[in-house]
Amino acid sequence: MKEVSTVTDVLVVGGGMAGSFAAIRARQQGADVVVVDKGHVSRSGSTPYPKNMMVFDPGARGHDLERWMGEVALTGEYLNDRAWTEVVLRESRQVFDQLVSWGVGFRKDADGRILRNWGVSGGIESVQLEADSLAPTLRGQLLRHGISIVERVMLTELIVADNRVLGAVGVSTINEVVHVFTAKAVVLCTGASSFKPYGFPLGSVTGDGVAMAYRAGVEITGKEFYDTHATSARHPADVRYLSMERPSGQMPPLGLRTAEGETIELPGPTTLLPEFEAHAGRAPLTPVGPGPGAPSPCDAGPGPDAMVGGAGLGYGGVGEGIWPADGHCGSSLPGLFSAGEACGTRVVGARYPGGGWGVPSAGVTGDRAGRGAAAWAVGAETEPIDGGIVAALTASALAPLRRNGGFGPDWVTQMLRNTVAPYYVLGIGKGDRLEAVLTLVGFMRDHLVPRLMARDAHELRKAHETRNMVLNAEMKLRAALFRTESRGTHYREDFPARSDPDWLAWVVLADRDGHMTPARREIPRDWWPDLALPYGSRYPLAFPGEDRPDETRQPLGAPAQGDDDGRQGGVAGGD
Amino acid sequence: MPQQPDVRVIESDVLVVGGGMAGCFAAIKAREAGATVTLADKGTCGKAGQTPFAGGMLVFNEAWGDDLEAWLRQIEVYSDHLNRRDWTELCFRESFARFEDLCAWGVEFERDAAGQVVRGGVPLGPCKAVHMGVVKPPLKLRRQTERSGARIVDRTMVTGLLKDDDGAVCGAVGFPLDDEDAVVVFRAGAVVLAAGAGGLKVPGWPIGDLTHDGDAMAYRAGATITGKEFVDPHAGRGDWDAPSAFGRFGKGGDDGKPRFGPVVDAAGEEMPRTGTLFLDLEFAAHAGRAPFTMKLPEGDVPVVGGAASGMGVHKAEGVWPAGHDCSTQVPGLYAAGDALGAMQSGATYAAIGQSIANCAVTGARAGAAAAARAGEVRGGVASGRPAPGVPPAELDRALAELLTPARRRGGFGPRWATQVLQNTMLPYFVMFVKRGDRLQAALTTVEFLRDSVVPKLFARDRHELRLAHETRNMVLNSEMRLRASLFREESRGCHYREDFPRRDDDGWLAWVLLRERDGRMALGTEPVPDAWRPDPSVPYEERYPFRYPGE
Amino acid sequence: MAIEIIDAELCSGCGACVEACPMDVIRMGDGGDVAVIRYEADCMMCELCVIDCPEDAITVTPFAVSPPVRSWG
Amino acid sequence: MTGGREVSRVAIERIDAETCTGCGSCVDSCCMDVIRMDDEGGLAMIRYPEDCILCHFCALDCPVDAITVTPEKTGPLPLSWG
Repeated sequence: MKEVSTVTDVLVVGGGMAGSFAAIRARQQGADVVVVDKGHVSRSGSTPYPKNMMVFDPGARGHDLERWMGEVALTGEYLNDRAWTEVVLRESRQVFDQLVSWGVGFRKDADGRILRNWGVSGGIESVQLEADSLAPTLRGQLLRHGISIVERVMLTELIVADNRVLGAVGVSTINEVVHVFTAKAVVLCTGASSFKPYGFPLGSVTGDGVAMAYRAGVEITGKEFYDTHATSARHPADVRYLSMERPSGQMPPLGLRTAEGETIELPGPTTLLPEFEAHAGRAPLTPVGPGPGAPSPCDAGPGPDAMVGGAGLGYGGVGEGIWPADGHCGSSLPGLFSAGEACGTRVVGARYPGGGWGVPSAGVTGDRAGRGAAAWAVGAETEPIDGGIVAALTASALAPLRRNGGFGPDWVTQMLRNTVAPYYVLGIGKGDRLEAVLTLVGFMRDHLVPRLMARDAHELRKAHETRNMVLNAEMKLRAALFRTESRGTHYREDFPARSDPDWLAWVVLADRDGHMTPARREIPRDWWPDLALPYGSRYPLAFPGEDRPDETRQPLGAPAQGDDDGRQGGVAGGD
Repeated sequence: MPQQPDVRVIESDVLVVGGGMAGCFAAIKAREAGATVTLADKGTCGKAGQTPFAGGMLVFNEAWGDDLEAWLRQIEVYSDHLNRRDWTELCFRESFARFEDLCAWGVEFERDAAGQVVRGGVPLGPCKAVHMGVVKPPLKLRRQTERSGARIVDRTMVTGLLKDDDGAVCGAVGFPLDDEDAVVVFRAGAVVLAAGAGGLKVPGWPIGDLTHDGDAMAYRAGATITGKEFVDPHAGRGDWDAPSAFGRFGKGGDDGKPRFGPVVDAAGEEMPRTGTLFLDLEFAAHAGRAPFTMKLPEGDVPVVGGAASGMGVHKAEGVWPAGHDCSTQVPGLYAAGDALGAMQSGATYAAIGQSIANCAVTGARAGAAAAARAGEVRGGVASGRPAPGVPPAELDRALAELLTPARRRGGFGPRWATQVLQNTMLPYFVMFVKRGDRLQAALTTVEFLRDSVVPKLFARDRHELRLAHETRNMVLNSEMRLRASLFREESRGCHYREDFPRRDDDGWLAWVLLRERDGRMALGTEPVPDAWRPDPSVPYEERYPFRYPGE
Repeated sequence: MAIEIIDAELCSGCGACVEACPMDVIRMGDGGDVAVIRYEADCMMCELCVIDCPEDAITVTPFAVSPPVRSWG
Repeated sequence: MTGGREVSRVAIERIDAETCTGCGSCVDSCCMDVIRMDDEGGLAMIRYPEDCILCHFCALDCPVDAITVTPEKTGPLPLSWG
């Protein structure tokens, strides 16, 4: 077995938006930087897909910080970390300027003005990215900054000794080569997690960094919230019409028509309303809008396709991940940093507000993590790594390849997907069902994962991804069981309302003596909503059985302020 | 969908549900007893169910030198002593008469040059089967059924039984697939359920039309069900997308018969082939020895499991008989074939050809008994007197139940619900290598499907209405399987519990019985009579020749 | 996949396959003169239609696929 | 598991060998490692069709339009083990 050793100051894992920013900032601080990606930088992860970017611009656009902060707190149901929300808002303009200076394309109207959207929650404004401009531009910038890129290598484990990160071990996905990285600092920019949904282009996003960090003892947060992306019934695997502008420029639906003919407005891109309607027996649901008679690009015949759920299966969004220990996205493990969707900033809270928070969050956290990692690396020595540790990690990385029989990663992934995909598990949760699925996922963890086998390097990657997905499933189930209330996109049939102030708290998960153990992190009291306000005013989005939302709020998609130039109705897709 | 369907009434002494071997025998024998008979099949009688695929028939004949005690011993030993000796013997004794019936009706059996019937079997013991080939015999049966004067109603799914004010079965309701407006009310003095076994519609195994409809209807009418903890571990071909060991039709040997070869594990070690059906592959897969390969002359074929998932052991699951006339605990209701849980085989399938022979025997018995019963309630068979009245509230209930999915405007599609059910039940670690916590986990999901999905199933047309009812029946059957599996806290035959990995003769020489009590599924046991129990002084290894992991 | 083709050129419209199909996959077309694959998703690949077709008009392959797992549907 | 088929029927369906120039851009485009270069002919080939996630980048990046991706994707049949 060939082994390739690489020594660097800063190892950045993942070459998307966050990884690019982290790598370039660390390089600009004088550190040696290597970016490693299991795919091809500019084509892996979720960076190829965003079409909106929130930019807070009080100077040029007159944006009001308090109002924007209020909007996020309201849609995020007070579960956003206001400190991080404010950081991302304030620094989003710098990220935007950086992207403009690098030549990333933004859509403009005929007069050359940048097109802007409004998030559904009112005043939050975003600009529109040109299709497929961001990711290739970032790749070019990495190369221009002299950063080494190692591709088709999947990292499987962090190297940790004396409570410090010393590097990471990984395997090639195309031939049988082991890679050992020695680094003073590691920045995990590995994106979110999914269970490899068919077609939703997140199959490469399997929570690898979060899984490695968890196994290294680091705390993880935000796992109880559910991705609600839906797709077309005719071609369930092809969710371009919801997730990407290509090929037709289609905007996602604004509303749903139920089987009984009732039209329901969707108060945002990520609500559980479709799940609630399906659960009540009112599916098939048909998307409505944005304009009358708008065709679905998947739809060759008359009438739009029905909409079915679970497109972004297992996906976690902006703000879940590794609990940041400081303003530089460090962690409880010295030398380990995270950024982007692997970093648990909780920037948007319990529900995604729409309007492109992924890109600025990744830019801001990447920037901060890159600076933090470089500063750490400057003050640190390259520690020699115990050969025994590397040998053990290498052996476990290669174990699926060495096994003569067992379970194929595709099949285990299918079992996992089958078990967690139905809406009534993670979408509409209930204690008994969550426990039941946890039993099965526990079996997968204890019996199937240790017997995963791989016939070649391609399958070896998949075996490790499957292992990480099983871990992610356990995190999602345990966090959902622990939070005995409903909030945002976390819904429990057995605890169907928000519980203030008991659950004005975050859930963190950590390995304690080999067991995944959930704990609470209290939200600072001055971030709480005014508990004197009636429940319906605190929480305008009603769960089933609750009163209708406050009718005095802004209608869907309307801007709270600002001019109308280039206004696009509608809400962001998955970005 | 009009709110008031076009109600067609079909009246006869006996209604037979299902047109395979058991159903045709029931119809013909009921006609021979003088009853008027209607036979309903959701497909086409003679082409539906498992009968077209069953080629072997076990025939016992003392004149051929067969030794009853030796034959019985084979079944007992390889059933893990859980067969009902009375039924096993009865079916042996009557199998030759049924064989002669089939010969008389034109079914041809394989014969040697001298004209003698060829018999074969697996080398477990003396039991032997004759071969009638596949596909064509059921057509002969259909012809004989027509000739007998029974009325065949094809492409009509029966969804529920009707009971009179005394609690006796007095008919059933159903609907034709080809008429979007019609429903059928069958009025009868007795009903024979011959609707076969069932599976979970795993593509490639030709039992997709069998969904335990008979068991489900009987259970809902108050009958007792047994044998649900035993599973069918048929394996299939992994090089086709769909597993199918039924590669008989052009894809097997040139002679049309399936071919088998030795199966090896990932390390190349040859797998045992224990009995006719045992869980060897499942145990090895669980231990991390998959993938498996079958060595065939034309090359290696990957072997996968769970091909017939959802099915139980032939002649070891279904409606628990109240008597040897195939009656049930519900007056007027009879069951035959795979729908009858007479436990002629036990915890594994003990002899090739037992199934089809017993379909013939129990079908004939059920038909005759149903005719007699109909005669009693109608004052003589074919008396021309009207069948007992169906209480209007009962008819309304049954028709509402039938039409609910068609009347809904939305809800859950039956294919999705079936897929979710398959996902829940198919993994080997749920229904093949069982453990209490995993069974309980699957049961939680199945209960959710029962309570929240089944009531909201919707159907856009009569085809989907059939699917919706099939899904409902599969969900019920899955609940039965999981509860029975949880209940039997031992391992026996094709029921294996990791947490109870051995046979427990003191506790579990007993059949598990299920029935509905106050809206819930209640479980109990019926002990194996002392006279049939294995000699406890015989060592465990001799009592039970098949080994579980670790034994 | 599974039941793939009923060749309309060869089909004589006899209806044997409609009778043969235990799964109600095949129906007569609206014109009543040829059989059509109406409910492909329900084919279990038993091949009884192939056996019964007097014109050899039907192709069934031993391949089937399942729909992607959906959250509801 | 559906592996081992020469022609994929769904998702990434076909790379036209007549048109393909062997530039390798589709190999780079694919985050799922579905496409590899053919060792002998130096052309791109669909190696792991079951892993296609329909991102369409291979088709988008192909300079000669040699790649067909359909919007359909199906799952493997549920198996008891695998």
